[in-house]
Parts: sequence; structure tokens; C-alpha cells
Amino acid sequence: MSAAAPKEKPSTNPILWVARPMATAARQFAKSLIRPSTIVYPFERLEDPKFREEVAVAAGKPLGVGAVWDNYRGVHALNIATCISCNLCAFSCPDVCIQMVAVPDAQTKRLKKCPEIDYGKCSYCGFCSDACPEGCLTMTTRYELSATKRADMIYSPEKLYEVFQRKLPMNPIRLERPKNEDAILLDAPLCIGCNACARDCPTQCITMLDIPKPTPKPGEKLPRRIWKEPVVNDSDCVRCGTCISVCPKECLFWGTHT
Amino acid sequence: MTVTLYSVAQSIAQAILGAIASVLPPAGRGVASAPVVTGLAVLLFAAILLVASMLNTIVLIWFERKLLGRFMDRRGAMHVGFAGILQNFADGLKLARKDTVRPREADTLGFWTGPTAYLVTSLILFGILPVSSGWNSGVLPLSLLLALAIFSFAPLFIFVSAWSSNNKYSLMGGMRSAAQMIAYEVPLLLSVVAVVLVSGSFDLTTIVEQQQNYWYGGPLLLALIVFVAAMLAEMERIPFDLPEAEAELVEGWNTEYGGMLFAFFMLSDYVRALVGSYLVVLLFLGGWTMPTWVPSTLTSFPLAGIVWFMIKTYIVFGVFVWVRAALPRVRTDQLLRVGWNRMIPLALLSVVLAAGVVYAKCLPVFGCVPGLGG
Amino acid sequence: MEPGEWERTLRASLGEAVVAVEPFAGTRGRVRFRAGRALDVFRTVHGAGFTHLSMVGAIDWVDHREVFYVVWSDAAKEYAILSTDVPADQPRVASATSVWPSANWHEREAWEMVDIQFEGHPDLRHLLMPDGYAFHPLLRSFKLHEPEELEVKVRHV
Amino acid sequence: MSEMWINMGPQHPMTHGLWNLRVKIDGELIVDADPEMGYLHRGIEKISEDRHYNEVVTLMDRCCYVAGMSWEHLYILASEQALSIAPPERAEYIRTMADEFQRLGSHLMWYAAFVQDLGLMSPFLYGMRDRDLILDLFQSFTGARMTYEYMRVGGVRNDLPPGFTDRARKVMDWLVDRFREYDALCLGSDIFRKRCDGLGVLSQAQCVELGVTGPMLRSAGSSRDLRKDRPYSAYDRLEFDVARADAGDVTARYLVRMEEMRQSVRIVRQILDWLDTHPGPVMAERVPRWLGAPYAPIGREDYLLKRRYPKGVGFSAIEEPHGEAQAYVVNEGGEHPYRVKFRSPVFANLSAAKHYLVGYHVADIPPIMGSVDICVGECDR
Repeated sequence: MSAAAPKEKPSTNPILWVARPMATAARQFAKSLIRPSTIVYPFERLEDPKFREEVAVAAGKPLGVGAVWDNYRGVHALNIATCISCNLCAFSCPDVCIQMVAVPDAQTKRLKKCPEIDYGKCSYCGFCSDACPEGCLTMTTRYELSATKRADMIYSPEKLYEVFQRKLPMNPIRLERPKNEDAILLDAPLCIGCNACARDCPTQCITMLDIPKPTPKPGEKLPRRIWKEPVVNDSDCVRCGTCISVCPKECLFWGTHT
Repeated sequence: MTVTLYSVAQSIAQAILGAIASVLPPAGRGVASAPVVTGLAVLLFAAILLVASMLNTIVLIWFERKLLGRFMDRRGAMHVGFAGILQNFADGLKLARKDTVRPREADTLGFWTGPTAYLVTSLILFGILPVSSGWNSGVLPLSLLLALAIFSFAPLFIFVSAWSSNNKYSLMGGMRSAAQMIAYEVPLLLSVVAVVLVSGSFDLTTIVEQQQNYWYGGPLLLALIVFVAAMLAEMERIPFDLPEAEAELVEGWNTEYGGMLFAFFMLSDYVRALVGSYLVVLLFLGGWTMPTWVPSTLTSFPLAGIVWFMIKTYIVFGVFVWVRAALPRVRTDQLLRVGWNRMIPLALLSVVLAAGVVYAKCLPVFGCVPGLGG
Repeated sequence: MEPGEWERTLRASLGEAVVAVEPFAGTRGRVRFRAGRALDVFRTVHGAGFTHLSMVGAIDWVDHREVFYVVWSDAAKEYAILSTDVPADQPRVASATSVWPSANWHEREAWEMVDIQFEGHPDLRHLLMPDGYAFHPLLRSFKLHEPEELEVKVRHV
Repeated sequence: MSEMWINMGPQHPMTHGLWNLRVKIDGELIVDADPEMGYLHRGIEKISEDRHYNEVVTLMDRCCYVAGMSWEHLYILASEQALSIAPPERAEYIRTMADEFQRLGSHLMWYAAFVQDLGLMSPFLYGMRDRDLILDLFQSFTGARMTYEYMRVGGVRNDLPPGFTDRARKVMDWLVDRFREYDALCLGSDIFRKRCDGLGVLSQAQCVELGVTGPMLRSAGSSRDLRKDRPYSAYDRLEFDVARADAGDVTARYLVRMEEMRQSVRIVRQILDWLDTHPGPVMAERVPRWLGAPYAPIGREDYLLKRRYPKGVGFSAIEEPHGEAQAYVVNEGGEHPYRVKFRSPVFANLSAAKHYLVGYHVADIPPIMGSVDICVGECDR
């Protein structure tokens, strides 16, 4: 395809030295007398859909037209009740700004680990809410979080729960899980049947099944272990890797079923 | 007898001193004697003039901010006071509270006196330029010359403060400023010569009164254009704001200034902008007078002269703002080339045209007027 | 041009200086050459139409270091990658600035990041790091989160 | 005045970022120039070595604050080659669209900054105002205005929200009208022409020699545009012309960028039509576990290394708003890239500063450097 060069003598050559820009500025002046494009921020907010329509009509400009605020990645909201303490948010955080801290569950009154977010470090990438398998950590349209102290930038799970209770528009985007997701596989000879994985599994998708105790050959010593083996229910598993982290023998690993 | 600013000041002084004298014992009655009254009246006159002019300047800044805002599709100052009219006071307060940092290597005397003298010389102009008949310091037969002479002090003080800042940007800004102002003094004065030729007087009041029926802006259009362009350069406003071209020279000659000294510069710039607009109105747009076909109800209310004068001034300044909103900055060499190669011949031409007007004793469009040419 | 064909062409003029031309998706191929005859390779490749040097980078493979050059030919509208291995204890390669002046800053960066000595470079001084910086951050031995002693010399003008 | 060095930067209104242009001047004439970089060096290439492939995307946004999406695209293309993953077609179109939005946004930002250097304040605000509309569009499909984190290895994070294409069309219509206004304010102004014509001239041969790319190269008569010459993503299926000018001066660069914006609008309109009629997945089906969802146990990464993944090297080059950007990603089978190397077009364009500055005046520095369109973030990385 031939490259169309911009015309060497464009039609916008100066008339009367500066008549064109002066006229353009005057036209813009006349236009903005009705309503300038600026949004008077604390009083007018683009996240308000009604205001968006009004301002677009009043200004005759596509102000805020493109903005879909539901998708906005702002301050997180955490539903403590549905959090399963899977650590995935903390794992996925590229800035390591999420810490899992123990808070009492609203219903059961038992302690459970929930994410605490340091907004001084957070980059609002959304990886944590993408990773959350239960959809309990989502991002909201809230973007005002100035604080006078650094400690105030650390949002405890309770504070994130408060944000949740405000019923702000939540980011509706949920990522589909990849179809060929790796599963937890067991390196069977290493396992000692200690139940640590099943105990700590946040979704209780690991069950310890009995395995037959082999009869030792003469001269062979049976390993000292419990004769059970974990079996992972892949459809319930959220792939958090907690079992791998707690396994004392490092016998669990990621892999695909062949 | 028309009300003049001095008569107002005199009556106020009279009243104050009279009240004081009435409560004093008889020995102290002398405070209300004529010399004391005159002295206090002069002081009051100066104070009123200063305060009113400063307020006017600050409103002018607000006016520019609002106007420029609309040109730029935004709102300008809007939160402090009605439509942000108090914003400049807030800014001034902020600048007054700030510390003025003097660079270690800077020259103390020049660093402090430069901006102060710049501001003072700019403020003196308010005492010379009449905003209505009688509303200046008195009848000065050469008030136009005096005003222009004081107006051209600026490059000296700018250069003093730029040099004593001991900063390369300041130095370059000061150099540019001096070169530019000197280059544009000439066409400025030449275009004023055209006005003086036609009016036959250096007295601003006389010049204005001669424009009762026709404004010099009409027959002396060329002189008006030259004068406005040269005035833009003298005021260092876009497109001629090279001395403080912030893109390359940070802030030009006031780079090192902060706090109140910067406020002095800022204020003086706008004082000069206001004075420039005053001069345009006085010399070319009829000053405080209005043509006779304007209904007399519109021109005969109290202080009508001042009101009309200010309306004209603000419109002229609005044009300056419009230019600022639409045009980029020119380059130093281009500016000087335009100044020496274009402006001066044009200004000379305008003088010749003015001489022709005087010779013909007629104004082309506005008809012949008795007493033309003094 | 296929990588194999190009290899034959290059070998015809360069002989043993070219180790191999490997296929590399999206480019004409990756030319592996011996660092000792770098300038000959640069001149030949430049003469073959690759007049534009886009990037010079270096990779620390711990036991040795690799320097790679990305060049572009306007005529063929194709990229090619030149790559050479240099020993880690003597990371020397001839500077490409005489052939492609645009290599200047890229080589300065490669030198300060991965410690490749470009011989014949006109102005091999720090570019991104402060003057007098004693480390080469993109070496694998430079770990993040470790304290470092940094002496910054400020240049006064 | 004798010759003297002045430091324009690191804090200087001309620099548009954190860098230092040291110029030696004789009066108002520039006799030597030496740009100093590194004030914004954040070691993105080093940090990338400790991050998962998708997590590097967060760095790419911060690499260049006006062209974050282009850099994401650049990095993702190289990573996909290194990991042997192909994105679905719809994702390619969305990426192309995002790329063109970014070009519009970046060029509008350039326009704003460039005219402001010339002392024109109002077009600055017009440019920023119109760029904001582009940011609104970005926000509606990525969820953020500047740091998008949108592209993923194997596709993009999410599909477009409903009604997006209509909104985008509205904004495109608005923008096309604005370009005429921009031209009137700049090209229609005698002062602008006097200041910019014949300024900062760089011939085509010099450009090639010094590695200068992008609008600067195309303004010197070359028609090299990677979108045409080496199409990536969906560019081979779209119709557009390469913007070109011959003079090689500041005005020519202005013309090229303006024309590029018009072409971008043209491309975006085609893509929007295509997207309306071709729904589909936006993520590749088969991606490694640690790429499909961005998680992996951080404390004990070696678990993943029980299995090595296939090795590979990826190289990508895209036509970024500033010029030709390249990425070189080495995948050694771990979950982190072994080495990431970027080529920033600004880096090369800036290294030639001496050649287009010497001989002009101090007052010419802002328009010349403005026409180079510097983004220090991507230059220093």
C-alpha cells in the first residue's frame, strides 16, 4: 500500500499571521461559556452515572462517556464471612503488600486468617481479586484513601470488611479458571501420611484414604509412617498450594494428570 | 465643580481634623489649620490611590484567571469568595507567609532592592495616570512623558535583580529582558509621538478630552496596533514573554525569587499590565469620555468616568488575555528582528500618517474638528 | 532468506568467525559468532543491508556472558540477531560504535549493567547508574534486597 | 558572554521527566549538548528477574507512564514467543485496539506538552482534556486509568464491557473534530510556523545511523513502520497508511504525529466494527498453571521448579508511540523470566540529542526536545 504522506502544504496555513488560532480560541471560549469540561471534583463525581449523563448533555462533549465505573480497581472490599483463608491473595501479590492476619470470624467467633492490605505499597493490579477463588476479595470504586499517618494506610481485614458493607459497586470481573490447570500431585513414596495437608486445606478437598500396609520382605524395614495417603478432589481444589507449603516431606507438587 | 480624588481626600481630612480639634482644648485647635489639612489630605490621597489601584490590580489578576480559564475550557479560580474573587488574596497571603530564600552567592543589596524598586516604580504610575478627570495627582503638563519615563525604569531593576541572583537562567532572562525592553521602547514612544502630534499636548487629561468626539484609535489605527504590540513586549506577556520563558529559562529573571519578593514581581507585572491597558485607553480609546451619541443617562451618573474607563481597560486587557490564550511565544532573535525591522518603520509610518492628519486638519472618517493639532 | 542459506553466505566471507546461524522466529536468524572477530562480522552484516542497530544487550549466564545485537534491514524489512559468547572472567568484545554509531549508549548500558568491556568504545562511562557505582546490577551475583555500599560522586559543573 | 555549561534538569520545565540536558551555550547559541540519564532508573529489568511472567506486566505500566499499554503489549508478545503460547484472535484485536488507544493517548499527551513548551497554554489543556476521554475508555475495559495491568500471557484479562464499542465510536468522532482545531492552533499560527520550521533537522541517513526511530524517522522521509513492515497482532488485517513527511524538522514531526492520530482513529474504527461481530474467548486455552491465574507460593518458589518447563527465547518489536520498542525475553524453564531486556525508542532518540541540538538557540531547545517526545520512564526503565 502506498504511504500517504501528509500534504506538504496543508490547508491550515496561516491566514493574516495569527487569525486562525485567535478565531479557534474565541470559538473555544464561546463553547466553554456554557459549561467548561472540568469536573468540579469533590462536588461532582464521574462515578455517579446520573451526573455523567447530565454533564455529557450540558457540555455537548463526551465527558466521561467511556468510563464504566463498575470495572474500576479501587480499594478492596473483603467479605470476611466467605473468606476461606487460602492465602492466594497474598501469594499473588506482586508487591507483597498483603499479609494474612488472624481475625475472629463474624459468625463462628473463631480466629481465621484474612488478608490485611498495605495501601502504601499496593499497586492496584487486581491480581489478588483475580486469584480469589471465592470472590470474597473484590475491588470497589472507592479511590479516596488519603491518610496522615503511614499506619493508616494499612487496612486490616475489619476495615476492608467495612468497605464491603458500604455496598459500593464491585468489580464484576471474574477470571475463568484455565482449563488445563495443574493439579496437586503426590510423590507417593515420600509421603508419611501425616495429615498436615488435609488438616490445613482451606476447602477440605483433601481426604486421607487408607492404603494397604505392605508386607515387608525379609530383611526390609518398613518406613515409619501412617498408612494413609492424601487424595485431592480436583473440582473443589482452589490450587492455593497450602498443602504443598505445609507438607513436611515435600512430597506434594504441581503437575498434570497424565 | 467636579468631584476629584483630591477634593474627596481634602474633605475627609477636613472632617477628621475638625472632629479632633473640636474635642481638643483650645490650645490644640491649631491641628485643623490649613497646612495640616493639606498634609493629611495628601497622605489620604496617596493611600486611597494606592489601595484602590492595588485592589484593581488584584481584580485584574482574577479577571485574567477567569477569562483564561474559559479560553482553556476550564473554570479558573472558583472556590474562595464569590467566583474565586478572593483567591488572589489567599495566594498573596500564602506568599507573604513564605520564607524568602536568598542564594548564598547572591548579592544582597541588589537581590532585595531590585524587586522592591521594581514594584515601587510601577506603583508610582498610578499617581500619574488619570482614570477620570481630576482623579490623579494634579495637573502635570508633561504627564505622558513622565509616565513613559517611569515605565521604562523596569529593565534596569529587572537586570539588577537578575544579575544579583547569580543564576545563569536569571542572567539570561535579565539579558533578554533588557534587550527586549530597549528594543520596544522605540516603537512604543514613536507611536505615542503620533498621538502627541495629533493632540498637540503631553498632558494626558488634554489628550483624553480631545477624544470626546472621536477616538484616536480610529485615525491612528496603525499607531494603535504598534502601540499594543510594543506594550505586549513591554509587559512581557505572551507572545513576548521570553525573559521569563518558563520552558527554557525556568522562570527567567525571577528564578531565584520566592515568597514575598516573588509576589512583588508578580504584582508589578500585573501593575504594568494594568498601566499598559490604561495607556491604551487613554491614548487611543477616549479615556473616561464617551461619544456624545451615547445616552447621557449612561454617562452622567456619579463616577461614570471611572466606570467607563475601567470597562474599557478591562476590555483591552481581555484582548491581551485572548492573545495569550491563542499564541505561542516567539524567539529572541525573531522578537528583536520584528522590533527593529518591522515595528520601528511601522511606528515611523504612523508618525507620518499622524502628521498628514494634522496637516489636512481633518480626520478621514470622523470629519473635521475645530482646534485640531493644538 | 533462510537461516541456512544466510549461514553459507556469511561463512563465505567470514569463515570461522561465524559459529552458526540459528533459526529465530520473527527474524532472519540468530548469528552466533566468535567475539574475537566481532568487527569483521559487524562490517559484513552492515554491508548486507542491516544498517540500523536497534539494541545491544547482554545476558549473564554465570559461567559465561552473552552479548547480543539486534539489527534491522530496511531493504529486507527484517530483523537479525547477532550473538556472541564471552568468558565471564574476560568479558571483552569490540565496540560496534565504529560501524553503527547508535551502539554508543546501548553499549554503555550493557557495560554498566552486565560488565562487558567494549573495546574501542569512545566514551565508556556510567549512563543509568551514578558515577563511581561499583556494581553491575544485572549480573546474577547481584541479589536484590541486599545492602550495598554505594558511593556517589556528584559532578559539579 | 563566553561559553558556559548550563544544566537543564533534572528539575526543569523543559525536561518532561527526570533527566538532565547539559548544554554548552555561547550567548544564546548551543555549541554542545550532553544528555544525562538515570535519574528515573528503577531497575525494571532486574526486578523482572524475580517476578512471574504476568507480574512483570505491572512493571510495564510503570515503565512508561504515557504508553503503558504499548509496553505491556511489547512484553507480552516476547513472553508468548518465549513460552510458545498463542493468543486467540479476539484478544489480538483487543490488544491492537488498546495499542492504538495508547498511541492516541500518548500523542495527545505529546501534543499538550509540546505546545506548552512553545508557550501555548490553551492547547495544552485541550490536549489533556481529550486524552482524558481516552483514559476513560481505558478505564472502562481495564479498570484503571494509567496502570492498566490488562494484558496477560496468552490473551487479555477480560473482555470488553457491554456497550463499549458505541462509547468508543463517540469518542473517536469527537477526536477527529478536535484534530482540526489543533491544526488551526498550531499550523495556522504564523508564530508557530516561524518557530518550528527548519528546526532540529535530522536527515534520514543520520536517523538510521543514530538509531532514531518512530515519528522522528518518518518525519525525515522514511516510511518505516513496524505495523506495516513487520505486522504483529492484528495489524496485517487492518487498513491504514503510514504517516510520513520529508522535512525532518519539528513541523514535520508535528505533521507525522497528527497524521498518525488520524490513522489511529481509522484503525480503531475498523477494529470496533470487527469486535462487534466476532465474539469469542480472550484467553488462550492452554497456558501453564502459573500463567493462567497469577498465583504461586511466593515464599517457597522452588516447588514449581520440581518440573522444568520448555525453554525458549522471545523477541518482539512493536511500533510504540515514541518509536520502535523491542523486548528480548529469555525463558530458562523457570517460572520467572531469566533475563528481560528492553529497547526503548526514547533511549535511542535521546542519545542523538547532540546532533539535532547543536547550532540552534537556547529558546529552540523546548520545541526540539518536545518534538522528540521524551518519556523518561521508559528511557531509564
